[in-house]
Amino acid sequence: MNYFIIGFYALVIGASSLAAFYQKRTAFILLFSLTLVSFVMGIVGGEAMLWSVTILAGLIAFSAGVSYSFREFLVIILPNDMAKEMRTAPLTAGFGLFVIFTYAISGIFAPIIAPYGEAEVITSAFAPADENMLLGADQLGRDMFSRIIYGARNTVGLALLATILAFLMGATAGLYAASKGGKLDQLLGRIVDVIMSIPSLIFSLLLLSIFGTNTTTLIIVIAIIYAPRVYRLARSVGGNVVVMDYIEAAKLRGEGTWYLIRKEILPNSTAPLIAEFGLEFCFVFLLVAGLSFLGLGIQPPTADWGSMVRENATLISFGEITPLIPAGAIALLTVAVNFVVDWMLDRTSGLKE
Amino acid sequence: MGDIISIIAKRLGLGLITLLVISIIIFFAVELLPGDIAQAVLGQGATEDNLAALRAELGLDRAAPLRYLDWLGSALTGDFGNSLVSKTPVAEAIGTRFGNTLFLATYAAVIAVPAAIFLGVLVALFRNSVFDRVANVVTLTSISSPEFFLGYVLILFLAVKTGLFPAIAKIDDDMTLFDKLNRTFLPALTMVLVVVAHMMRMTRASIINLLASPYVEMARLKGVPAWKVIVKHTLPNAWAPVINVVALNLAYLITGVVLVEVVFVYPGIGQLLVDAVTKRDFPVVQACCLIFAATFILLNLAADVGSILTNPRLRHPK
Amino acid sequence: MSQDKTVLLNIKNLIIEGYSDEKWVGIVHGVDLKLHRGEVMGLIGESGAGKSTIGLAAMGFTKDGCRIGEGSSIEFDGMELTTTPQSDLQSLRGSRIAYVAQSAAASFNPAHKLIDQHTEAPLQYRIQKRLESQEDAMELYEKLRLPNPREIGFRYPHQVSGGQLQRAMTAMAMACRPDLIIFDEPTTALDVTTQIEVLSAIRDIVDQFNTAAIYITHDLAVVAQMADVIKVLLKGNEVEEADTRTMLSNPQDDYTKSLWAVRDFKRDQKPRPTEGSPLISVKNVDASYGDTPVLHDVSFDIYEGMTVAVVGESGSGKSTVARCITGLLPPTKGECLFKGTPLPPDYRDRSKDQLRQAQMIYQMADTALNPKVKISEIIGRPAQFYSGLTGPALKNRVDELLDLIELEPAQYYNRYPPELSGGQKQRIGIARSLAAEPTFIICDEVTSALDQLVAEGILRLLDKLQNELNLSYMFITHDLATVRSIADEVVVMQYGKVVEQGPKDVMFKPPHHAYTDLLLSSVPEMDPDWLTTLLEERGVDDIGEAAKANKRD
Amino acid sequence: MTDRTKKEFKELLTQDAKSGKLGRRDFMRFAVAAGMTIPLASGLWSSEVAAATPKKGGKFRVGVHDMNTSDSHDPGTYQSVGQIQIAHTHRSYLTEITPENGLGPDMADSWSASPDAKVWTFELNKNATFHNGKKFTSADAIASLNHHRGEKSTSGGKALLSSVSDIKAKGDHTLVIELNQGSADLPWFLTDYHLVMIPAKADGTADWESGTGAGPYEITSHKPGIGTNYKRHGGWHREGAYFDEIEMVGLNDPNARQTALITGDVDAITSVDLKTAALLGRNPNIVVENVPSGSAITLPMFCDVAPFDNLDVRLALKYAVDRQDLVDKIMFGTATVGNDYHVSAGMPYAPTDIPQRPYDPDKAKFHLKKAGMSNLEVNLSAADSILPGAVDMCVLYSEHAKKAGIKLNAIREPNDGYWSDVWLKKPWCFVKWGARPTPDQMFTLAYKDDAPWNESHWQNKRFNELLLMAKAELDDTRRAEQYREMCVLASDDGGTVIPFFANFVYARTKKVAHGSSLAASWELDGGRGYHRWWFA
Repeated sequence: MNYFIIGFYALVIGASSLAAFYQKRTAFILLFSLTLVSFVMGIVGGEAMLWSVTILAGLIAFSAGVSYSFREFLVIILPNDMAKEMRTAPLTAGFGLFVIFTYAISGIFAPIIAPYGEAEVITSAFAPADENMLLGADQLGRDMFSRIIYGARNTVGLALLATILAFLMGATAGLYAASKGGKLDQLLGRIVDVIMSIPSLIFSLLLLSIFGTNTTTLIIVIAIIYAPRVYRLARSVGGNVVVMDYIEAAKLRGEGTWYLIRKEILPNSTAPLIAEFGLEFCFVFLLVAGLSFLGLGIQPPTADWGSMVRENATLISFGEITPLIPAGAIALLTVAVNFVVDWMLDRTSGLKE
Repeated sequence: MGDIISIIAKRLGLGLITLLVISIIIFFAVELLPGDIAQAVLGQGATEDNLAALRAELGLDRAAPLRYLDWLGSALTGDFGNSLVSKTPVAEAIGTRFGNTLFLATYAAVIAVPAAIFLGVLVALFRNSVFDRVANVVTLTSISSPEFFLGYVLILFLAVKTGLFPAIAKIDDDMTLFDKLNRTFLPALTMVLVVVAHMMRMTRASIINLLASPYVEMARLKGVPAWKVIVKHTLPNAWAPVINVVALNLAYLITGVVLVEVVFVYPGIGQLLVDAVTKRDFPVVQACCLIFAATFILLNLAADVGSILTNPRLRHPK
Repeated sequence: MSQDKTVLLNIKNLIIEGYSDEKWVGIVHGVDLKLHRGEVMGLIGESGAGKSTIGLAAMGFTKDGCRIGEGSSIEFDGMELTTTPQSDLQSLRGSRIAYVAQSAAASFNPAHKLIDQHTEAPLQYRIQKRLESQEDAMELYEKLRLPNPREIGFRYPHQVSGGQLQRAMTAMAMACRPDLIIFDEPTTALDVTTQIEVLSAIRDIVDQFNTAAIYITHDLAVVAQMADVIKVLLKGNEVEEADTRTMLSNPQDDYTKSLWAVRDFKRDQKPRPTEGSPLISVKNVDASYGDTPVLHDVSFDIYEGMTVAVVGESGSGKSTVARCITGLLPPTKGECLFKGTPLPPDYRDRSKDQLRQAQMIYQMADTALNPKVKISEIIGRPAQFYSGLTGPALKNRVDELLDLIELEPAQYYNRYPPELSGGQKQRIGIARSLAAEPTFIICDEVTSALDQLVAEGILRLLDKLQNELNLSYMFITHDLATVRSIADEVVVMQYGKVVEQGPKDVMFKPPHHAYTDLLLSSVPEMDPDWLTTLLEERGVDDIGEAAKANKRD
Repeated sequence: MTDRTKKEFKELLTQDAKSGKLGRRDFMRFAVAAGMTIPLASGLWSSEVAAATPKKGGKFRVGVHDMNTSDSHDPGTYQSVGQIQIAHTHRSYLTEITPENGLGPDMADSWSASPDAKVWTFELNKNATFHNGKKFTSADAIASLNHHRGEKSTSGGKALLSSVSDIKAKGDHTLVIELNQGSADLPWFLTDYHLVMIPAKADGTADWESGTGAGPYEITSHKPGIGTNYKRHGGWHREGAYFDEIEMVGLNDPNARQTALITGDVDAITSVDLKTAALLGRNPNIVVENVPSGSAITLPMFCDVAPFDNLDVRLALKYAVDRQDLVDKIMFGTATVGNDYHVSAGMPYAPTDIPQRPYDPDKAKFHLKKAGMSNLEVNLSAADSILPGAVDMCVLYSEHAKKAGIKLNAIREPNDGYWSDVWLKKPWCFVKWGARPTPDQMFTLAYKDDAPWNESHWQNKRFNELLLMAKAELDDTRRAEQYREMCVLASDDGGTVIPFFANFVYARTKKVAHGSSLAASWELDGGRGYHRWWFA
């Protein structure tokens, strides 16, 4: 027993008692289960395990703190009506926004933030982290941290563009089919069936082999592969909207299809489409990573998280964390995006009631 | 029931047309690929001489549409041709591998589907609690990690560090079922992690979606306990979207596992397909793609039939 | 009456708050309620009066996002519900306090058979074994005069008609023989002829088991038949309470009086113009949805400046006629004429001017207005679309239209539909149709989703507009009161056929066609004895017959 | 060095040598460097190290990369590493490359040439039999070689035998090969992986379909792309084949191979991921073999396409690459720096006195200036399927070239179709060559003016004259001089940058033992570890 262990247990037990005393149910359950878990962990894993529990709890508390202050910050700087929305946002949404904001900043200002160029070789391969290199070096001796920063720009940019393009194509076609119906709807449905029946990885492999692997084709091919999924969603959401009386009113007025889609259907289909956007965004990441696994990805020396995971993946067998960093970056962003999406969904569905 | 059968018949007909269209697309996509099979087979060792000889031998000197029609003709009679590279019948090359793929997919599905639905119900029950939030983060993380990466991490912890399971999932026909299950546990687990999240989130969403319905409120006002409200009153009405997502994920388990096969060296059909694309081995590519497409179509059909069967309005017409 | 009985439910200073816009807002502001055993109390009020909220609170239940405020007390049979733990409250529900919801069709779980839902609570509380409970259900079904009481329970909800479902739900509420049942507008969604059956069934069973009940409704005539005591609510406050006859004969409060006075609006009937062809003429129209025929040989005329009411119960085909006229559903036979010229059957083939001439106002203002578009744009679009107005001219026109519908332009110009009340939305719908400067407007059940006072305002507005702009209306409605107040001519429809048509004064005087008679006699009247008298007149067995006649499946 | 440290060093050396970390040559060198006399060291070698004699038995499981579902037994289609490993296990060749990288007999016992090197006579091994029991005769040898010849042949080995005019049998066990042009290297050629001996059918064609060979092991089951199982060939004509059974598993994913070796699922693997080779070597149960090979990385520039038609541009690019940096970063030290001529140190006639071209950005700038192209911009195409890290190498090269003011764009080409669409098509690309046994073969294949694979489009009259002269030269000294001159020409005038020769890096568990040195021709001891190695 040393002071750390005694202090640790004293702290958790004291905190749970306090929570119980003040009848804070959730807080009590949380703290008390933490206490129980720590007992088990302490017995199984000893002091080291307790340290990791402490660090983990600290991390969570830290991110909660960051999320809270970021949310408050947004409340202060945003105009009135948006600030009102923000104030009711859950902490997870605040966290999501913070992460997205951070990524956006690092992506946009990558050349200023990154200490080295994305292709610049500065040291030997896999050099460990030091005061110059926060995360050490990669397999060519390039600064990992700089590449992560640049990767935010390249990977997120590519995934974002591809997802946006997929949504433009899929949503337009889906809403058009929903509002037109009939033969065209059927035809589009069949085309979508065909595209979706071909496994996406194989389809992209074929397409990319045919048209070559530059960023533009990559974006277009990914968009083509994901557009059918968006189409299906847009078609069904649009299908629910077109039966509304206001659509009938607009049709009877003699409005054209394009007006119907743009003014009447689209504004009422955004919520599920946005939710889908969050998920598709993740899947695009994964497809890009999978493609670079098969050797078709972003051109080097451009830093791309998917390829970075791939390039360093074998290291994981030796317990090195290098490949975890870009993978973590991907995971963190997708989690963040989905937090925000969840919040938006809650908000829009809440308005309806 | 007659309705269902006619729906199935109609959908199967459409499915066949879809397959035909896919076969045309695949054929011409393979045609469009830079280089041809002769170059791919001979690789760096190709010379004009032996290229021409090989092309003549494989009949590549004939016009593409003619070759497609030839293939289609024999495919319609059930003969999918021989692999252009190994010269063995395609059915032979694909047979056992597809069996292996199905085995792994079934293995993963048997774990993943019940787990996903159980967890989905659980998080719907404890919605907005800490448990829900944690499950949310964990599943999002597992969705957003590349599957080969998940595979490597599992290998590290469950094979290299602890030696609990074998890292190489090579299976033979003469293994016992238990051996096979043990050998393929890690790839199955990887796939489970990949698909569970999606299905679980959909289960949760469909259940929560229904919680505002008047009959759920009615059940609450009847004094039905919370878990029973979810299991008895919500879940039976939430099947349709859940079944659809399950079907989509089952299709993925069969068609989307190339990377898992590579990581765990599992002799499934995905690796065969990638190899065949590389070698421009058209009959094999075609057969694999058609199998995948047919799987997808059948699973979708099954999902639709499932949604009909779980809908009392359609199951018990007036 | 029944003052000597013991108090079952005693609500004191009930405050209920809902969370919106980041703060708790009061919904019910300190209402007291005392209910004795075996007593039926009618809670009446317009939407937003808090009557359903009070009903649920009597079960110790609040909707998500609501809470019972400090200082409230709900005492049920000596038990203070505001401090009872959730698990105990839960075991109270279904066993001692039961609930009958407004829409039985939506409140029965579509996935389970009626009888399985019926037996759920008795099995949950281990009051009865499954078979016992099923037997009991069948008995209750019989008591509630459901057809085939021994079999109907084994059907799924969608296989049973609305009126029967409502009775089955009442049976379900009775399953544990509760002390108190909350009826939340149980007949509002039903046709008048069906409503009678349900009302009588409910009244009988409540009497028989001497169950106390809170009967929530906005319909005075209905509550007059059911309740011993009536409490009138307005915006979460009690207006007054008295026993039924006193309340009907001698209301104290001005608000109550205004409620009673609603049915007074009646305008003079206009005669048909003697010359000229009708503005709209429906000629021998047949129509069908897919292979299902809906309309058979429907013909009627609408003359300029007149209001024609098309009356019928759900499924009579009255809305389908409107779809044929607007061209949404091209008729399979016959045609629609506008000022003597045939209109193209499909709206897509009609000219912009033809489209402009005929406009429509919908029943559900919620779905008729795009929630994501500003009011100014909703109203402005037809003006812009047909007349090509832009800029200040457009704004002036919108202001003018808002003035016409008696809404303050500056205040509503930039708002969105979800921010408006039901009546305001309906006015916007009217303004939108007026923006096209039409000669003919189809009003599809425009008042049936509105509170009576509001509905009255809408009717007055429509009347005013008709006089100012010389409009013709086709009024689709199931509500005979509306017909009485505004129509010039009446068309009665049943099963897709026109049963009877003619000027209003002729139609409302005997002799009637049998169906018209049934419709007219089924409209509840403000007389507490109306139901009893009617049932005696018809004889109880006739109700079963009427039920069969109504059931089309 | 004190006596004590010497003693320790000796023990250490012996230890390493026993475990196979040190070959005989290295052992001797270190031992002498440590102050031992040559006889002493030699004695130590034979007494201590070589005493580890082979034992029979066991099942040798090997994880092999580049195994494809399309791999067939047709020797004409041999191309992948997997096929080459399989070929050396169940089939045999007339000659072999010995562990010491010399030429040795396999199914041919001995051979001799006419003075002009045009007629070669091979005496075949009389004990050799095929797996089906059939005796190996000259008819089989003729059928096997003819499989790669003739108009209709689609074989990748066709070019090797293009100068063969006739193959005749002189009795059952004597084979006569006639060439239309003298070649002193024919016995070396016959070690090429395509030229396996397979039984002849009645019609004189080769029966490759059955998979029957005369190799040390017989196939018991073969699943293309998945794996192959073997048992020992009882009637094998040579020493060795210590393992009872062999199991080759296709493990194409580098991580999977590595993991399989660590977890003991296999006993040896091909192609260790270089990034983690050092980490893998730290595992006490695993030995990583690092064998210099003749396998070169070449970056051929089209000498007839601008800007590469300018010699100064070529030289500038040759000076603008830091070869050692590439070896360190891309190959993690497991490669040998190249000097722009395609003869590795392990090849016969390798020149030793040509000075190494340094990384000299200033000199590169000087040449650019001379060429009048101070703002040179060039594209270099590569794909990672050719060599893991190929693209990274080009990126690194471009960083080096930047210092010389050259803008070098690394282009990642699709893995798929690289050989058909990039190689010989793009003016500058990344190529990896398998080891060829002799300089003549390499030069004839890829540097001769009219060779179809003259990947740099290089036309040098003197070089081509020398090539023809050396071909039929049976005098070794004169030949060595001719090759030296050719190397200088290639280095100073040629269009090919050869940054380095890759090493073979493969790994085995300590359970597996092998002789004192390892052949440099292919992975796993020239693809012959299966019959040369044993379980310790």
